[in-house]
Amino acid sequence: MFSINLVILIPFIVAALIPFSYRRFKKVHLGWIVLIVPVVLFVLLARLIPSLASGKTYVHTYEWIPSLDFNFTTYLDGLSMIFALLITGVGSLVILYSIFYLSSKESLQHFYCYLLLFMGAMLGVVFSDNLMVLYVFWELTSVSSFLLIAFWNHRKASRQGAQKAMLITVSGGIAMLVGFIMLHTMTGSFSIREIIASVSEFSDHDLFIPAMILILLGAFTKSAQFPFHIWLPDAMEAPTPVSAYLHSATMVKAGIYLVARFTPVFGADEVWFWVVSMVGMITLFWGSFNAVKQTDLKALLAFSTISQLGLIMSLLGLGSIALQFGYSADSVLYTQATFAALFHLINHSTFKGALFMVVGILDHELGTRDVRRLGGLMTLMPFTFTIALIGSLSMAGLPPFNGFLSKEMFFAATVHIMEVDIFSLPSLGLIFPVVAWIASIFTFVYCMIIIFKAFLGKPQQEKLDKPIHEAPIGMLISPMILVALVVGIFFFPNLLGQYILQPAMSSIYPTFGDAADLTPKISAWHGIKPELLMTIAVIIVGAILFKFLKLWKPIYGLFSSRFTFNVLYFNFLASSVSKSNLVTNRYMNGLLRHYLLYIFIFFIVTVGGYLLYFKAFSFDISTNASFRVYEVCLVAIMAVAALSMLFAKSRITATLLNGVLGYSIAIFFVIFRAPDLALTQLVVESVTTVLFLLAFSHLPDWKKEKLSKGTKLINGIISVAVGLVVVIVGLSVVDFNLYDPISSYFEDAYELAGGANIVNAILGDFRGFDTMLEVVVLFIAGLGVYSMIKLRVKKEDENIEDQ
Amino acid sequence: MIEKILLASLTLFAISVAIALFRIIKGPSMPDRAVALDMIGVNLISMIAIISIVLKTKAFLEAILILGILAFISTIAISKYIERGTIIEHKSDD
Amino acid sequence: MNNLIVLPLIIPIMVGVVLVFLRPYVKLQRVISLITMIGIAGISIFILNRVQTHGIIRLDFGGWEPPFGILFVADSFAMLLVLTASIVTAICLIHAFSSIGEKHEKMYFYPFVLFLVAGVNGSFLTGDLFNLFVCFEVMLLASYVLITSGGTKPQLRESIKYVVINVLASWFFLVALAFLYGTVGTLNMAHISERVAEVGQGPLLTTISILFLLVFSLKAGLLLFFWLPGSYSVPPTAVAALFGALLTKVGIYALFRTFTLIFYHEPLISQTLIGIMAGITLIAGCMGAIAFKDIRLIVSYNVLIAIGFIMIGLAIGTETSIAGSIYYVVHDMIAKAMLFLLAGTMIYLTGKSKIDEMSGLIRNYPLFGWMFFLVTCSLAGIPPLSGFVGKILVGQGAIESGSYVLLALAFISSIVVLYSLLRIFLNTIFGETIISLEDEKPMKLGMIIPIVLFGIATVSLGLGAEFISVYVTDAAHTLSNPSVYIDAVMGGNK
Amino acid sequence: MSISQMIEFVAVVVIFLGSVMSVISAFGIIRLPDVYTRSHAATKSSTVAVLLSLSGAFIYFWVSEDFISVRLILGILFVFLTAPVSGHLLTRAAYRSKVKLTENSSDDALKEVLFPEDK
Amino acid sequence: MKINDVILRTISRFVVFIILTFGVYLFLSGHNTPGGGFIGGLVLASAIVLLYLSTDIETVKKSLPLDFKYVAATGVLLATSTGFGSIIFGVPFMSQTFAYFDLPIFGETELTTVTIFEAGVALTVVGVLVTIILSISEDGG
Amino acid sequence: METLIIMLIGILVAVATYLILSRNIIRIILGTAVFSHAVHLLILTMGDLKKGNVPLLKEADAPYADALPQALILTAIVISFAVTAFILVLAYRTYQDVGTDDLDELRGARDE
Repeated sequence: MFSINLVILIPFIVAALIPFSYRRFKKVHLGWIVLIVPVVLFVLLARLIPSLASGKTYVHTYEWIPSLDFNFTTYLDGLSMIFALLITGVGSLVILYSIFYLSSKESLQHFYCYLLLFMGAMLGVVFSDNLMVLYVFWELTSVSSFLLIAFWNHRKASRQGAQKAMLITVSGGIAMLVGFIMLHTMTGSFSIREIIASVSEFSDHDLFIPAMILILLGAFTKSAQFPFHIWLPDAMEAPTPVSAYLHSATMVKAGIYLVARFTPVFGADEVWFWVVSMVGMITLFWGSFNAVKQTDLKALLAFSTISQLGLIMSLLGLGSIALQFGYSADSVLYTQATFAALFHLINHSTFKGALFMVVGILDHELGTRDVRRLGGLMTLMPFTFTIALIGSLSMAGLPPFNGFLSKEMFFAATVHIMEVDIFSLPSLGLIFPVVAWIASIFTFVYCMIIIFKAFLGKPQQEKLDKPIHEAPIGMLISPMILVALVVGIFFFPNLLGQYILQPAMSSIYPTFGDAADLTPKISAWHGIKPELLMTIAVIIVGAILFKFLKLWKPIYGLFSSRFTFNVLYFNFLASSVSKSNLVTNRYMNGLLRHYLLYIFIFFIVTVGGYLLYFKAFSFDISTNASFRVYEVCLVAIMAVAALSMLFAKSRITATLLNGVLGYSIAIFFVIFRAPDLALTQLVVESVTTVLFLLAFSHLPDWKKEKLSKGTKLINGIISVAVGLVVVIVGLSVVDFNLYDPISSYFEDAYELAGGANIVNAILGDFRGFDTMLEVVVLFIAGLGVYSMIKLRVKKEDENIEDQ
Repeated sequence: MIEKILLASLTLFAISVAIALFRIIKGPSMPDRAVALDMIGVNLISMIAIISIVLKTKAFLEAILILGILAFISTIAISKYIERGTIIEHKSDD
Repeated sequence: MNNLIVLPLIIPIMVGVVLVFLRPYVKLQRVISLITMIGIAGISIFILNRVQTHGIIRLDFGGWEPPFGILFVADSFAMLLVLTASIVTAICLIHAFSSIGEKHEKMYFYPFVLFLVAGVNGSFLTGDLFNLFVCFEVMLLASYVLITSGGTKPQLRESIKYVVINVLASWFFLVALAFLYGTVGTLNMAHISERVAEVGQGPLLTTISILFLLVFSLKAGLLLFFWLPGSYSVPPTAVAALFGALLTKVGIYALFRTFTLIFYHEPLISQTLIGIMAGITLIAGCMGAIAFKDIRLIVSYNVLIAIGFIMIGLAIGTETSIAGSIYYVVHDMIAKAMLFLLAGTMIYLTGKSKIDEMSGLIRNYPLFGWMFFLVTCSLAGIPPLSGFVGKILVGQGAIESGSYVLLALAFISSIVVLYSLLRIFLNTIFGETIISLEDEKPMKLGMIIPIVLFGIATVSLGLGAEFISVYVTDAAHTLSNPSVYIDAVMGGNK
Repeated sequence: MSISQMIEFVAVVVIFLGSVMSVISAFGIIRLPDVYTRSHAATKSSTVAVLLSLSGAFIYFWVSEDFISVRLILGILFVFLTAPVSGHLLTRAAYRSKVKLTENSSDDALKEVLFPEDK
Repeated sequence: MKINDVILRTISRFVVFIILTFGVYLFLSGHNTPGGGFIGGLVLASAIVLLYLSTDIETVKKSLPLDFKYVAATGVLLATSTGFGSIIFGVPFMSQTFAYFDLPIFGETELTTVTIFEAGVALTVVGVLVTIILSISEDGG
Repeated sequence: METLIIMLIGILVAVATYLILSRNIIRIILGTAVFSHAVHLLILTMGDLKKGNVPLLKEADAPYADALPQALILTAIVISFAVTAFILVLAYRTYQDVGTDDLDELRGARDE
């Protein structure tokens, strides 16, 4: 029995091998080698379908960081199977397609390396049971998508698109991570299965709603839900196989997966219902509405993808209401929304994949994707046209294509939801069918645009750089397989329903008993029901709108281009850069004085502030040692000497005054019974003075400082305040007499260390280590001075690093 | 009695240090200041000697000698600085 | 046997001094210094494992029992940092071999690096507060010399600021030490902790603790980071990498040590104030990281972000978050060194320092380009690279203790890190190449090897987090239970 | 009062004299008009002051603790040896750096030797 | 302008001698009275500085042909190796020992490893101080 | 006495702070030097002043003055000397190469 972990790892291993071995495959297109991976994986996974359909699941654990409970646990159930099949299946087709799309001159080793990386990461996302491992793979998909979008990184648009996609998806990922951590805090587990099993214990926890919102953020960013959808159109800078694979079939569906996976956890909550379904609805509308105005076919498909993702998302939201009622015959009705979501997920991958490949063919063969330059391709590219036609009609929700089935189910779900009498749905529920219907009309319109504008009408050879011709057969294989599925699913939907969707339903509704109950029979005709009427209305209104497109298209002009989310995003980035620059340059202005001021102010505010606020100061002069007149004189001398340093007109005077200070301190050391100190201080002071004099011969005399009155005042206030704080703390410390110092121990120095000079015994023995390091400090300083003086840059040596 | 006299002389020395300090601050010329610093050093020597008596310890007698030495060295350095701007020459002038 | 733990300090010093005598023999100096650092790394691993089996090891210098003598205390936290510091230094040395230039090498470059390491290791290991000051000074003086080594104008300009601020910090350190000695009358950190606990951390002691906070924050670049961006962007690449990896970590270590071992009684300071400071540092770092176009500045401000992040772990103060911070410190030392090396090498290769002046380096230097991408992901905390374990644990701690503001700041900061580094990556590494094959400076092997080594380190630290988790857990346990440390130090002879 | 106490007292008085001397020379430093005269006051008188106080201390230690301090003798010797030299150096430096003599000095014999160009 | 330093040179020769003796005395007596490696070293160094002050670099170099960087390095090595010695003997780092010996001329004398340590300290201080001062004064002029 | 000395320390610290806030590099260096004086005095004051005799066992009898702060100051003095020497040389090297001793002119190029 092979483990699912291996399924995840195989693409990574192959990806890691590519950079080292790609040179060997000079003669064969690298894609052929790589194609083996998804095909093999697909077959391996497909063989498990029957056992899954019988309700079996597979769990396998490898320990990764067991001490933190991060374990590489894989969990194969119905839900992950759907996605895994999509990943490997569409992956195989896309790679096959790419073999003909990308010439060997491109850096294929990079392309396939990223693609495999992505495939592995994506499989990891859907198979991981451990949240942290899921997160690992989740971010890896963002990273590999970044690399794929920026595949042609010499284009500025590619780089910007890649950056945008990465920033948005990683940000969402980080939000999701926080959500995961919150889940762990609530449940103490990182395992999704365990969390699902213990839902009831923590659903009233304070963190429940925040965790839900954060996880949804992750899902929404990844699935390009409104208003995070802005990255997806820009991601179309990637090579078309990538767009077909990542940005329509798989990666963007990771968000869907996450929502589906967490439905058992959060689904019973009202917030979840509203957020998921409403965000989905808005996205559905906004995507389809915007798709109509696109002239670039790929951009059109991007917006259409956004819209379709919104559709699936809203279906999942609608389906979650079933959890509100628990398992009963009535509630099963609502699970059909979820069923429809999964069904449409598969359908969307088939027709959208095919359409992307068609656009890729046009781009590759004709050099443009702009509908305004295309037209009349039907006769010259018959196969391509057929594929496009089937894909578009399926997307528009027309029979006999799979899109019709899932679209009908979608309408049905929106209609059903109006009948629910909780969550104020009776009054608000009307929104769902209305929005769904309007969005479907736009969907119909843009599908017509693809068909009519690109393929019908007159050929416009003059606007194209290359002659119109049919694509090579290799490029057509993959889309043909996909449209074959589009048709096939329409005729045999229940095969899919039973073997693939049914196990998935039981993973989303684990408490809902028999999964067979949750699997409705899909049929193309089920009488004249509201959904059918809606579809017919869509076709009629859509056709009219398409006919008069020119008349109402100016509506788009009403939306100011200054307030699109895209512009907001760029403005946000640009203004944060410029604001940061402004602010940072303002306080990090290179002026040492300002830096020091900040430090001193921090000192005064924190130390002084705390001291005063908590009245930590206390002092008592009575415990002081006595003082004599001459000592007062000396103190006065030092104070005067110090103060007059401020007004010294020449540097020598100041230095001499510093010398006076040093000598007077030596006298205090004498008065305070510190002979060694007095000696050292005297010598050091003199040597310092000599040093100052030595250095002065290399320095200019100081000019009178040109400081404004205000500056001087500020300096003065700060200085006095710093002094005061030190004084107050000092006095309080002197007053704090709870402990005797440890130094009485050293009074046995003669017995312990054989020295009668306690200070020296401390320096040489008790704390000899300090002395040793201090010698090192001195040595470093000496050596440093030497090297600093000797090591100079000659003028011509100054290079860029010195600017 | 003895201690009082000693304290008095300490005070006197302190006063003369203060006066010398005044000269350092006021100047006007650099040699003036150097002279005053020299004098401070010398006065401090005396003070250390007296404090040793007051504290009845011989521990500070080294300090006296050191201070003598160092006052001398710094005076030389300062005077050379005033005179020539540098205090240590590379080569002998002779 | 306990003498082992002084080796990370004493060996670099002695070897450094010996290298002074070997001044003309540059090759020999290189070999010896590299061997030394590798040796210390080996010793550190040995000690680290011994700490797991034998508990905290201490060494009383001269045999004087605490609290009277100075002692070194090796717990898991300290040893992890020592180990990482040694490895990072060894790798940076390899880079220095080919980048620093013979002129510098003859001017005692290697002795200074070794002294720097000695100071850093000493600061990690010492159990005596005054000795910490002295070790700081060893490190600082070496850093003063290294930052000026080369003597170019910007170096001199920035190093003056660096030196003045650090000198001021040192004197404040002494003021704080004096006050602490005046109150509790001892210098041994464990003993201080005992005495502080005994008397209860009253307002006065808390005031003193703020003073320590000020001092260590200056060293760590926590809020008082003004010296950092300028001075980290001027020295030679290898030195900047060392600085970025080691210097602030010493301050961070000191903050962790003092505020978990000694002044942990007053949450207003040890949590609220540090939290505020960490938050502001994060914000300032984030703003700086996106404000500039000079790679060195971007990289330097990234240092700030990491500091803020690590300190959030302390501000939250649970065992989980502290463990997270420890993971993150180790990660940051490696990744920051790598980032600095990359930035410096980029400047060396192109002769430019602004991101809009270069482009398309990946075509000329593919491996280099990918390494930059790796470090970008690693610093942004993208798993499974080294940054993410620490990030998760800090987040976990924040959630457990309800510090949502810090949580938000910490996690948003990693997006900013990502943005700031992606900006470099997309502008310089990707894009149209501007260097023709003829003008291309050859990538020196000695420059790319250390970068790759760091790359391997950051990957393996992420994937193999389990290997260090036992040490980190122990370190966090020791930090959050001061009694473990105190017992090891004060509890009789070992 | 024993002999030793007497001598101690004398020693202390000597010290006191030294301090008075010092104050006098300090006044000289304030009152005298130019650096040369001030230097005279400083070196000459303070040398005496040091001599007196150090001898006092020497005598005191000799008598009270029966201790002949070589260091003190050395100190005295040293001050005697160096004080004139430093005084000399300082005034010479002053002169060579062209510090002006006081207004009422009558003659400046060196000027023509050292600074012929100033004439 | 030629400067005649006869007085200074004459006197400083004598004074340097006093200072050197005194420095050695301070160094040796440090264990029991004020003094020790640091102060001894500082005083020795100031004697050398006085030599430089009163004469010039060349002259001193002729009579004292030492590279003071190496003097300092030797000092550090000496100071650290006394610590390192304890590792070899298996006692805690920096353990100092002392013993009393009856030496023929000096009478009962205390010999201790601290003295070696202090000698290292003194050498370093001398070396570093002179290095610094020489480096600065040799620079440019 | 302690109060007096602490006042003095306060004055020294204030003066040092004012000097450090100057533009001229020499004033700054002098400021750090004054600061170090203040710190040394402070450490000494923190061990009680004038309690006990000179800490020389053969010279005087117990009680002795607190010897530990003295040892610490000794270390601190040497370190501050080393630092001062270094920073002085740094200042003049900066002046030689950059041509100014005014910190306001050492701001450095700004990145817009």
